Amino acid sequence: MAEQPTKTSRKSEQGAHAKRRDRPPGPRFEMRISTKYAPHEPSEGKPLTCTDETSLKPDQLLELYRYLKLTRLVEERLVNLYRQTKVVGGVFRSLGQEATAVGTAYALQPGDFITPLIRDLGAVLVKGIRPRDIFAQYMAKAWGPSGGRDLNIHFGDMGKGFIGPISHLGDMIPVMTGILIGARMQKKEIVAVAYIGDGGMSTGAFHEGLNFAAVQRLPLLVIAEYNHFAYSTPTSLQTACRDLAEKAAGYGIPSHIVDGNDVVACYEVTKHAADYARRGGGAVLIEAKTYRRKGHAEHDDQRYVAPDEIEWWEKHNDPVDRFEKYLLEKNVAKQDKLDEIVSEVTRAIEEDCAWAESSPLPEGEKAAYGVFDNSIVPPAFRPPVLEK
Amino acid sequence: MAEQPTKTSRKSEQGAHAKRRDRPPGPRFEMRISTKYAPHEPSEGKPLTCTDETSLKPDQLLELYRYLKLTRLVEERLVNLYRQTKVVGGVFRSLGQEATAVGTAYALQPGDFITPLIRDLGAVLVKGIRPRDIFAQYMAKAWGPSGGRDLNIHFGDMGKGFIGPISHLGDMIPVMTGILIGARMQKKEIVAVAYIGDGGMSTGAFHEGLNFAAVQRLPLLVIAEYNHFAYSTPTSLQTACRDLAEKAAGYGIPSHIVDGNDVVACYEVTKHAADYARRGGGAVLIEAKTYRRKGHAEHDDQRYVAPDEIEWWEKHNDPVDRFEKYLLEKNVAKQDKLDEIVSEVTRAIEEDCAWAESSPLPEGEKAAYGVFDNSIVPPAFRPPVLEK
Amino acid sequence: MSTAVKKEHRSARPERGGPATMVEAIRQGIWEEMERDPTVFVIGEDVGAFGGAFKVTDGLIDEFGKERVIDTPISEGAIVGAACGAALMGMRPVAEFQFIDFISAGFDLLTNYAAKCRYRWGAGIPAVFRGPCGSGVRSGPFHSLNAEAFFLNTAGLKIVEPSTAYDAKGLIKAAIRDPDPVLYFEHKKLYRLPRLREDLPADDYIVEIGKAKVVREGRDLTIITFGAMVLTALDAAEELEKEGLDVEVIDLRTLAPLDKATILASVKKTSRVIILHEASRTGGIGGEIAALLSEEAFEWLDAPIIRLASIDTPVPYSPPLEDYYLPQTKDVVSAARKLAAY
Amino acid sequence: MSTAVKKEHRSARPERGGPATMVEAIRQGIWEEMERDPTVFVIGEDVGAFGGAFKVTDGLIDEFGKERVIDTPISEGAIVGAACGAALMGMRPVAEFQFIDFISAGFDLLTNYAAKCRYRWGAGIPAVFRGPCGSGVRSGPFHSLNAEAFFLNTAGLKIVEPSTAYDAKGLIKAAIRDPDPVLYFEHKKLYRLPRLREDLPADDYIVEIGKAKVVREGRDLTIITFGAMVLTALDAAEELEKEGLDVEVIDLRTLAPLDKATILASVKKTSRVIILHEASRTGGIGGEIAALLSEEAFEWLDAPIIRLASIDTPVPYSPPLEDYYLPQTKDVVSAARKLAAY
Ligand SMILES: Cc1ncc(C[n+]2csc(CCOP(=O)(O)OP(=O)(O)O)c2C)c(N)n1
Ligand SMILES: Cc1ncc(C[n+]2csc(CCOP(=O)(O)OP(=O)(O)O)c2C)c(N)n1
Ligand SMILES: [Mg+2]
Ligand SMILES: [Mg+2]
Repeated sequence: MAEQPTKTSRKSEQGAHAKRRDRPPGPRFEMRISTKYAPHEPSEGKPLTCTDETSLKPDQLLELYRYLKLTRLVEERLVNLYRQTKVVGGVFRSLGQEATAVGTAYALQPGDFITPLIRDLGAVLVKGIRPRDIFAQYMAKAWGPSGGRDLNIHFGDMGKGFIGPISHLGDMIPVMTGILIGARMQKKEIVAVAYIGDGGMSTGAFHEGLNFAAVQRLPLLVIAEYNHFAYSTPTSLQTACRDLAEKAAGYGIPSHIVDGNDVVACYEVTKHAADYARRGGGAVLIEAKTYRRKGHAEHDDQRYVAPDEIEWWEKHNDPVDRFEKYLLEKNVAKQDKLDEIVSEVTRAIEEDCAWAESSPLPEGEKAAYGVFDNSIVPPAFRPPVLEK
Repeated sequence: MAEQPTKTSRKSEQGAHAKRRDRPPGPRFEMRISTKYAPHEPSEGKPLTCTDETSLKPDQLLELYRYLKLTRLVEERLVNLYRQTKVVGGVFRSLGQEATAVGTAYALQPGDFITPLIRDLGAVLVKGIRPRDIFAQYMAKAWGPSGGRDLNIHFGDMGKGFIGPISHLGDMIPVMTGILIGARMQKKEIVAVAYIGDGGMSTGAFHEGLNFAAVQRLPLLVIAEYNHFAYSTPTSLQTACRDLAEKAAGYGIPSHIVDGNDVVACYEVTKHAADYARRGGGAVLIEAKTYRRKGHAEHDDQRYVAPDEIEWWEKHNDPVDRFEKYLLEKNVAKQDKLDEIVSEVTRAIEEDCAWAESSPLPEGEKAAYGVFDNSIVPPAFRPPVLEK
Repeated sequence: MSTAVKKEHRSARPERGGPATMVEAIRQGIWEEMERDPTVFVIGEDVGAFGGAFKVTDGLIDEFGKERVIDTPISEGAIVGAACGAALMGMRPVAEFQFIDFISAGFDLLTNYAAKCRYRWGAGIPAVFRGPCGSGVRSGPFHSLNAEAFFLNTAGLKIVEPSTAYDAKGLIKAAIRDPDPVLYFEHKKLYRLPRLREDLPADDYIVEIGKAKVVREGRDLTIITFGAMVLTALDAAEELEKEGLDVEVIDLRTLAPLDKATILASVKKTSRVIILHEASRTGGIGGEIAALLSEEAFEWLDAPIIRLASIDTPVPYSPPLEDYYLPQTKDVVSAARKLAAY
Repeated sequence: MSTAVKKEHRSARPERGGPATMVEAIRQGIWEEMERDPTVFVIGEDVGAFGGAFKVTDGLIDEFGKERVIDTPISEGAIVGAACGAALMGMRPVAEFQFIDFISAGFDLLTNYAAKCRYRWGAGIPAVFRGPCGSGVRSGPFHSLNAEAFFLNTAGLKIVEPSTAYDAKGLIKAAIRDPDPVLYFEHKKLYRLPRLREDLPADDYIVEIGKAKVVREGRDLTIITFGAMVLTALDAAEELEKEGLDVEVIDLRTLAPLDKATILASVKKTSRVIILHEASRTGGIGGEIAALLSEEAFEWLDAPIIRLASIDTPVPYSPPLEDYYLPQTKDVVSAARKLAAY
């Protein structure tokens, strides 16, 4: 891995033609892929836990645990609400891949920005968005951050460094590039993290956005979530690459492969990449290997999934189980401490959920406000000429 | 270079998670870039010619020479017509990069398809489009292949395997992918060549099209022309890669770097890649290193070019000069034979140009025909209600 | 591909004709065309093993194989471009957008390549671009689009949108056989609506592109509409009938090119007209229709031309907001009542 | 970057005011706004060292540096997206499309991200998206677009198009200061047209977005138009004056939102109206205006509403074809004459 930022442009070895002009920096023909935290084979009999190499303090580890649990339990609560038909749209789970969102986002500083995918609820929570906002959004309530105008995590909070996505996959990559262009002019030393799926990387917007960020050496971290599916489509029909990390080569940036179900590894890799980016190294691609255990959304029958696959991942490679084992083995906490955290989280969720449920739905006329600054649009169904 | 098509999917070395699913083929972390025909330093005193390693027969070499000259002289004639204000739009030169278009296209078989860029006139001519069609197009004449509706090489001839581009860069890559999808269903064993610039590779359409072709293992050859500029923009502002060939890694396909000013090398590399693709290997990226000696179009003042750069390329690295030296040195032909070819080409051009000049402009009303099959649109400026 | 390992699942060939919902009717149509003509193929995201997000293409991959039912990467540009390329080769692609909202990512290739190819050099692009459109199902700003107005100003594209199962089947077949690019919009609210379930003929038939249909005759007032709003218009007409108002309802079916003859004949008869559509009012297709009428039926009009449509905002998610956004039956009734009295 | 090696070239700061063509007026406007407000910056293809394909941004990079004058890769999606992101951070990007035809590659992000952000969660996108539009200069199907109709049905986008140097400067400044996304279309035929050269005030001024202008008063007939067609309308009006016909000409200047008040006032006065635009007729902005009039000025109309526009084809390249494609002064004169006699 050649990861030190090289600000000076390198001498060409390519003949007189090339010498005629400056060349962009970067070594020739070398894939700068780090696999230090890549997934590894569970050894016989010894179940997977998390990586040993970490600078995280016990308090931080427990905070990570809290966010993992929070993510899973908020989603379970959402499924509950969905079954009660209180959720208006669909519910999209990150079951089995929570560590990626939580671990990567936890490595950021307060001024840093993220733009998550629907399956990165964990990152949204780490950035300080409250479960109550999520519940209110899903239930299309007036008190939700979009006032019922948009769904799930489709909103934003500039103060918290959270930019919600739109549905159109890939589009947020250029938007985050723009966030960093703005920050650069404002002399803010922040990094931005954009999450993208194995599917979303096939979009033109992804390509244009990451390429532009790379050329401008902007501190954009792209977290590519290899969760084996895009809706029903296997990754082998999205890309002929074996690893998503290989795509970094086409943008002249380094990449990492990380075990996306190891929350500590996700943290470490992102911390490392964020430091590099913040120092002026430019964009980095991080591929997190994980697995989507639920269907695309709650209604999906997963008919396209191999028979025992989900069970394998549930049994042997659940990110929460792995981290729990790790915390206990490493003596970071005893079981009762973990239980206490879970109770606290559960209580908090119930409180927030109750708050959200108590919110009214928005009033219909509110739909007319705010397309433009201070605008109100006239009701299209009440033609003025007939109202006279 | 690992270039044998591997149809069987490879065993993963990546742990239980990966084993759970099939993986696409391709080695891990290896850039499959061949540099066998890459540009090399001219040794002291010895000027550049062309590569020695070729299977081309003398006749073929002379045909190549003819196409090189034809390309250059047709363009010079176009500049002439432009100065006489007979060309209606702009003139875009390939001066100094003719070998790329000619050499690559020459490696194809009759049923194969190309889609050129504006600077790939040479490829268009090799595919059998006559100079008269080009002249008529530039002069917006009725006898031109688009009847004056579109400009320069913006037309097509399915029988000749020529699909003209549209202006929107990148868009032709997915179109060629579709050509190959069609051919596959028709059991045609053809390859398709799409030309793209260092600039055009930044488009989302390029990414989507090549990625799709790679996933489908379609025999698409992408010729990436590194000619140092996209309009005024240096390649270093298009990509953070040093070589465009590096982008192949992100699509899981092999690539080549070729000296784009060595017409023989361009032929050999393309031949090799076309064989590979036709055998089922899938898409290949070929980067041709060349240099755009003229401005983007005739009106461009090239203010952004380093002072002595153009002169260097003209003097030391002109593709026609190089090939001429080669033919003479290798005794493929004597100077008088070459002169004879040039006279023949010049005569042919004059004939075609005269033909095109003799064509009328189209009649205005012809504009109304053929938006749809057999359609005529009514004149929008003659409202029926007023005509009564 | 995960074909080897996927759970046992195989959808049966649909009946030829018989009782069908709209989604079944479209599937029948595609299926029959694929049987009839080996150049017809399907391409899009999740259209194969999964059968499409709305199951329109369910079962096709088992019958026709993955060369003719192509699961693509998430690349709407590539889907459109590849459909165009294959069409140039003489194939007849039926390309799916998972939601019509994602057509925006294929907009460039649709308006520049597909629409202009024949005009520029005579090369027709016989491709169909289809997908679920429409609001009213609580899907928020990015899964509720009515996209027709994006394309009306680009010569070279035909646009259809059925409102019945019969028309859905007839129009998809006509679109597939058409020598030019056709955008085929399917209102997702109608896909499985029991009200639309009807008996389809077993024989091969098409519904001609470019022909509107008078779905309810009336003397007093014309409502020109299409898609899911046809039901709204019919409901309104029924209510107005009780008040003695005799409303004619036109289902456009084809949005480009418009069936001027049918539209003008109706308005010349009733002299009062409401144009009703689901997209936002400003810049919607209603403007085009109003312009047509205000030019060519001017002498026959007894009252202003009324456009009823959604308000000029994105499509909001929350039910009260979306209900306010969309024109409701009561809005149509009220406007028609006042227009009749004008 | 090749700054270090490029040929010596530095464009001087433009005057504040003084005689200016349209292209100079736009440059003045951007330059002054960049001086006034450090959040204003320019982004696009070849806008830096080269000063833009039409030299609109010439000299800016020398003055403001490459952090505020950003040469991008050929990535219209990234240009739009990055402008949106920067705008969210409080910046005021002025993004250029090299030709407005390439806006189709930014269509997705414009209609889905830029347009909907404020409505969805209150985050305004104060960005300007500008570029050369228009036909009549023999540029063929892909460099002649008039793109306004693509965007009229998407709530959240403002659209302006000036026809004078004064308005060009005033509108670009207003667009930059606007808290919402503004599409700013510049007709390339007008950039350097000597006829449009005029003395601009030295003082800071804006032309308010949303305000049309009566550029010629008349009693008999109104021509509603904008962009390069304003000149065609004025030429026609002059010719018609000789025949005793007194034509009013409205330059819309803002295409979204329309200035209904000015439009309605004029038509209520003259009772006869021609809508004239350069894009193809079907699906063009003319429909929206006709719809407005046929609803809200119905009682005042003495004749059908006439739309004059280009024919419904791509823009052909060859002069006779393009001349046939575009509405000419003589077509306007002839239609106006007949309309007045109607
Ligand atoms: C441009 C675009 N096309 C299609 C869709 C429809 N769609 C929504 S999610 C999805 C699959 C996404 O897969 P991936 O990117 O791998 O993310 P994951 O769901 O696995 O997290 C698709 C096709 C979309 N949202 N955007
Ligand atoms: C999508 C798109 N954006 C912008 C343009 C305008 N444009 C025409 S040629 C050109 C530069 C092309 O550079 P490159 O791809 O390197 O090709 P070259 O001219 O060097 O052969 C640009 C920006 C375009 N044609 N298409
Ligand atoms: Mg995925
Ligand atoms: Mg180039």
